[in-house]
Amino acid sequence: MPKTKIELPDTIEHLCILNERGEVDPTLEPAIPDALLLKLHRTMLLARRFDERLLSLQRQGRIGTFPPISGQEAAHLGAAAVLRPSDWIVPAFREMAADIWRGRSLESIIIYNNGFNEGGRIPADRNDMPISVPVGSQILHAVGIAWAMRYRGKDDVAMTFFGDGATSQGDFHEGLNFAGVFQLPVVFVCQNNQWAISIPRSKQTRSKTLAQKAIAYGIPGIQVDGNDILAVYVAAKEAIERARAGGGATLIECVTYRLAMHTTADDPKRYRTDAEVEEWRRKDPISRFHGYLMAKGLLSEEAVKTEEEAIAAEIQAAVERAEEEMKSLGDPLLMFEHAFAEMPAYLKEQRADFIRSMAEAQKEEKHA
Amino acid sequence: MPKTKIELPDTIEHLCILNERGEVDPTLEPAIPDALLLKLHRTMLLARRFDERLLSLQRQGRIGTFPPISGQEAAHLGAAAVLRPSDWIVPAFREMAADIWRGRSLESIIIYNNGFNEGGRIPADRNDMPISVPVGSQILHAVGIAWAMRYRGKDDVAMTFFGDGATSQGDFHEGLNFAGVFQLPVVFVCQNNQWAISIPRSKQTRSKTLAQKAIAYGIPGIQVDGNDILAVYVAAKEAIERARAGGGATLIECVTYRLAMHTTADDPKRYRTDAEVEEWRRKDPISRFHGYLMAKGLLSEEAVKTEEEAIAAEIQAAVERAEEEMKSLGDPLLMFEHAFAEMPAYLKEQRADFIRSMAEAQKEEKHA
Amino acid sequence: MPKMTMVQALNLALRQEMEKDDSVIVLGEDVGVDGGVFRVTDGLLQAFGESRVVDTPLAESAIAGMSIGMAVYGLKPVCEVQFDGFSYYTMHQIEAHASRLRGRSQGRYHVPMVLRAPYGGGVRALEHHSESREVFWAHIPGLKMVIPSGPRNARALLVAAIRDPDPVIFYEPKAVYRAFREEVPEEEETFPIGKSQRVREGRDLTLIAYGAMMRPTLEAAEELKQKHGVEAEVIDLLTISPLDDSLLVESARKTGRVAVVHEAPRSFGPGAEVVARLVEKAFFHLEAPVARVTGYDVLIPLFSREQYYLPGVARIIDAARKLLSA
Amino acid sequence: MPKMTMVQALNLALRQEMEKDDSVIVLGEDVGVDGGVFRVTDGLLQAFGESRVVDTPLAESAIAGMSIGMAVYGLKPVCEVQFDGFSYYTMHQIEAHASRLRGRSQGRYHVPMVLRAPYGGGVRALEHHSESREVFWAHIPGLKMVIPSGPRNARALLVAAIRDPDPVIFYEPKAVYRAFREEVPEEEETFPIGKSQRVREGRDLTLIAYGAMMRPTLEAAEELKQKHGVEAEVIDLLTISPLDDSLLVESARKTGRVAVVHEAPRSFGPGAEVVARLVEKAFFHLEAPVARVTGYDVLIPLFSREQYYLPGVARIIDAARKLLSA
Ligand SMILES: Cc1ncc(C[n+]2csc(CCOP(=O)(O)OP(=O)(O)O)c2C)c(N)n1
Ligand SMILES: Cc1ncc(C[n+]2csc(CCOP(=O)(O)OP(=O)(O)O)c2C)c(N)n1
Ligand SMILES: [Mg+2]
Ligand SMILES: [Mg+2]
Repeated sequence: MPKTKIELPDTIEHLCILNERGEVDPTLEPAIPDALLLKLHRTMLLARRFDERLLSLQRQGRIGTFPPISGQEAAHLGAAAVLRPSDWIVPAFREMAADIWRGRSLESIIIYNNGFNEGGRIPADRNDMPISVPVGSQILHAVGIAWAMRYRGKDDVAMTFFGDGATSQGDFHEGLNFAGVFQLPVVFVCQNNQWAISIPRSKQTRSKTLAQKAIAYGIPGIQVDGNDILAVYVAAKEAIERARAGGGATLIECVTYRLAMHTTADDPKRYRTDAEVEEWRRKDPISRFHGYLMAKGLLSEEAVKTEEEAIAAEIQAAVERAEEEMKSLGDPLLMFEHAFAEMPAYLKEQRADFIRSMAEAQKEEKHA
Repeated sequence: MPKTKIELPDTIEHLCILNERGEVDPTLEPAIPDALLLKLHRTMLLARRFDERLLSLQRQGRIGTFPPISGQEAAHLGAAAVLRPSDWIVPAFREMAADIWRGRSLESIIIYNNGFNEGGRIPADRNDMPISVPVGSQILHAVGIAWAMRYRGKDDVAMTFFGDGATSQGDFHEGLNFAGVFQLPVVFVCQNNQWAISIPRSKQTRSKTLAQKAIAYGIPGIQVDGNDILAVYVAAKEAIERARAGGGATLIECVTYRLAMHTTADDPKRYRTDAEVEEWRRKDPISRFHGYLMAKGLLSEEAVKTEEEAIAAEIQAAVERAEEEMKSLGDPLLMFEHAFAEMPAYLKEQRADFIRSMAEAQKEEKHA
Repeated sequence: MPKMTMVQALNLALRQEMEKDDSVIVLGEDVGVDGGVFRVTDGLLQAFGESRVVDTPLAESAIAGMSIGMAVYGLKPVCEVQFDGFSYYTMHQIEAHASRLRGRSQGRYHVPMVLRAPYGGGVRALEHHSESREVFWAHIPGLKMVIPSGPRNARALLVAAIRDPDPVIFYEPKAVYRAFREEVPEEEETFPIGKSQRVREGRDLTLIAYGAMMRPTLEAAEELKQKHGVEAEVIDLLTISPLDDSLLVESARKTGRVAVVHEAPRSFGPGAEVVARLVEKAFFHLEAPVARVTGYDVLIPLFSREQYYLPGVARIIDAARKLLSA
Repeated sequence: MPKMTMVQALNLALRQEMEKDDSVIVLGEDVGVDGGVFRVTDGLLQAFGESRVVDTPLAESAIAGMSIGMAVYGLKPVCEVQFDGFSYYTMHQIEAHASRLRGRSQGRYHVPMVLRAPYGGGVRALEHHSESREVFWAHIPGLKMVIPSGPRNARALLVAAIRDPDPVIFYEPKAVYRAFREEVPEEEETFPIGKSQRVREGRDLTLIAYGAMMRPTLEAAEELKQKHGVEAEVIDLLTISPLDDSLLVESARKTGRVAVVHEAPRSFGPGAEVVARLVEKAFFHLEAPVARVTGYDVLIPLFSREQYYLPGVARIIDAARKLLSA
């Protein structure tokens, strides 16, 4: 057999259940309880409205730079919604709907985005890692967490998120390879939102899909319409169940779109056209899901209106609570906390010196 | 099209032209001039005998630790032999037959392995990078060199070598991805010798082949019998021609075997069986090629005997020249050279201090 | 002479060097179409095309490693790492290869690359966007480490870095990027790498700083004079490594009292080397222990508290007055 | 008490901690079947099985990053990087995550991992196998950096490192691995991280060293006494960071003359911090400039010349005598 074609076990599929008009493919429609469908809808809407509010707060100078998520709600919430509380999420920085789903308070998001470390505190009842800014680096933590879960005999899974840009990082490669070799219960969710700041997906890699990168690691890969929460949900469910059952890791590429700027410091007009954005607006994950729920008779325009009002109130209350809470923050001595379990001598000295110099400065000021 | 199979453009083939008994597949036999065939044979044999000599020198304490190449001659020489002098080789550390082919002197190899930096000098007429020890890191240099070649309007290519272990490194991934995106004239040659020190290929990655990793980057990948120099040659030729013509990069996986220890500091008995080694000895690239050349009437036992004698003499002369040359090496001041184009003040001070302290120590010694 | 921000001055340096020398290539994440997230490379793509201004995929190790290959081949890559906080991804390429290839090839190859990265705090940035780890690079033999402090010297030093035959890590104080304008000559100007600069004369004490810390340091010097009648000499290091200690030593011998200011964490920070050099070469002239006014040895806090972390005028004056009373 | 090499002593530490605590997991390249290229993990696979001794693919960043995940989940991973020269691949994981997660999560998570790596020269090794870059780690807030010098303290410190709730970089001087044997008690012994140790009393001058440099330093001290009648006090740092300066300061105040010895390059090296601390806390007791006896600021040469690069007895004595005549 001198020149032989090697049979590759893996094929890559694309999954879409709700089309752009919100019409469902009945052969693929998952059996999701009504209450859960409605909760997903509410969370998507809440995340969208909160994202919009954060943007206006940022423009008013009331919070710092942050990365909006609008347009990607289905791509990350659909996956996270399949998890149990004992599973872990290892996020990048553009999974706010999932964060909220997992119990993160709106206040903590405001406080974090206002430059207070307190906003990063993870409550004891959430098994999630903090946001990870260095692109791709968090993927390896999910691999380690999954390893530890299996070692401890749990059937939990670790789900990690990252963008299309992250797939170019060495840590992506190393993480998927380790997960393949050790057959670990990890679900790798790539939110392919078409852009890594100004770099389009086509310049990020020459591969036709991101999902096919799974072939390099001998693990299953699938591409889903990331603006179709049903497709994301179904793909995640399959991957999670396989992982729980000892079947190892999966790579899910969610094809979606970042409707807003990369962060509030970014000007997307420099690198993409309004027409492109408009095209994707038509595929909006919320309106699509909305259509589905209406057709199913689970939602009415009236109900949505009530929901919108409740959400507006919830956000307003959170903003007020956060602004109140922040008044009591800002003790600079906090920066010396949480360096180590025990503060070493040199840090105690630095802390003391800091206190002394603050006092000195105040004296000076009074003097002047 | 809710659930659709994505057509992947790439398929992965396995290529073998000379079987284990040295019988050629006439439909695939390349037209290589006789003189070149014989030169390849001689270089393989020289590299094998020199490798053996280095091992005995090492065992006698006459050189330091080094990584033997025996068994892998075809896998790297077959690829390098297709290059032009103006192409570049970016090696790992197990491509000695290719180094020799490209003009590296045996002396320089001995001198380097004896811990003299002079042995690392690259002559002006060779476009090759020095050996690279940090596994996988050199892959990126080939990408940069290829980028520069194309920028300068050359139709040269950069060929980089690495092992099966290296495919797990982030730099491998980043390098192949960049080469894909920029469609660069690089040939990535993986010498899959089944082991990365004690880690077998099966524990290095779950993918069935290493060649299929090319699919992740949208570039062609091929697996060849790396102990079949004709197959390696043919695959490299195709890749190089494509690269020269602007068709971009290729990943070639050469399936071969490291017959000796990882380095002379390694004890392979700790992790693999003699039976495995024996099995691979039967697939020896040199005896296989030998059989082919005999059948073709290009080589006789007599001619091989003459060749062996000439090689033994060549090696002996090189050892003697190297040992002679090393007598004049060892000036410690050399360590201050080649730090920068110009020596900065603090290095001049350190150098002066070194000279002073050496003199001091000699005085002390005389004194005592 | 036009007045420019540091961003504009750096852009000018790149533009002019690219015009003069077609081996100068700019590459990195978002450096092309976007013009760099801080706009340092703005307009270069339009002026020089995709073959010289290269938007890369998101992979810092590859950006550095590819630059090494380009430089070995004879180009002069100027690559950008988007923030200093992501430059550790390039560490192995820089340590194991860029800094060593001249030595390893015994002079056959050299690596005339520049790795630019914005560094430091003070711009209300996200996590991992305010670091200051210049000592990592300064400690690596075979590597040069440069940090300008204003538009004019930024331009002059970047030109010198691009022309330098050896690898240069070029950290740009992002707090200075748009903080003020300075006259920057249109015509060529360079400043030698490996030289520090006296920017204010004084006889009572010496303040040594660099990068974004030059401004509070100079302010402190002015206030020391105005309020306390103290004449502080101020030195801008400009090159961190190879560290030019001659001026530091000369000044320390004159004033006998020295403080070194940086935003990097204190322990094993750049200031320690300054202290060590002064001890080695000016010990018997020192009237007081050399003081370090630095970032603390903790995670730099998120932006609402970072002003407490960063050395400011008050802390510098505090240190100066302690030095004078020692 | 059995006499052991450092390799055996480290193996004992791992074995006993693994017996006591099933959250201790060993991972890295070749640590399992092969028992580690230096045999530090020899026999652990046989004793504890594949679920606790994990041979990984060849990827240092993943080894570190996976360890971080394991540690966050509550395990105590002890990962190995085969040589210090490849540890830069882990830098971003360690800097950006291991050292920060306690702070970033406001105390919810911590990272009780140990990253072991052989470091330093002196064993006729290949290129990239003789580095000494401890300062990279020592400069990172939130990280501990430990370097033992002999079998007994290696065992005691490794046990302490494994139990430490925070990330510890543990560099093992490969030149000491099999250089000599020492009595190491079978029963548990630990040594606190963050403490240095006086290993020889003296009043004339202080020699500060660590790791593989302890042996030439102690030899030099002995020779100084025998040949020159000089009583050198010798301090072994053991922990590089957090640097315990109390003993250094106490000794410097007593002797007034100090040399610090390390094989890392001099500039921006660990010695600079020692000098800076002594200047800050013992300045008025110093009779002479603190001396640095170190590796030079160049590529460490291949093994035929490395003895000229590494500080040895002669250079230490030379520095001591200059100190005494100052
Ligand atoms: C290692 C690293 N390099 C660079 C950056 C700067 N940066 C932040 S986000 C980003 C693009 C990320 O793209 P992608 O992974 O597609 O995620 P997205 O922002 O689209 O959600 C870049 C370059 C970073 N945070 N980390
Ligand atoms: C980055 C890095 N990590 C670890 C090592 C130590 N090491 C040297 S060779 C080797 C195995 C390499 O395996 P492979 O890539 O298959 O090449 P081979 O040795 O089989 O030729 C290892 C782990 C190294 N040199 N570089
Ligand atoms: Mg993206
Ligand atoms: Mg191998």
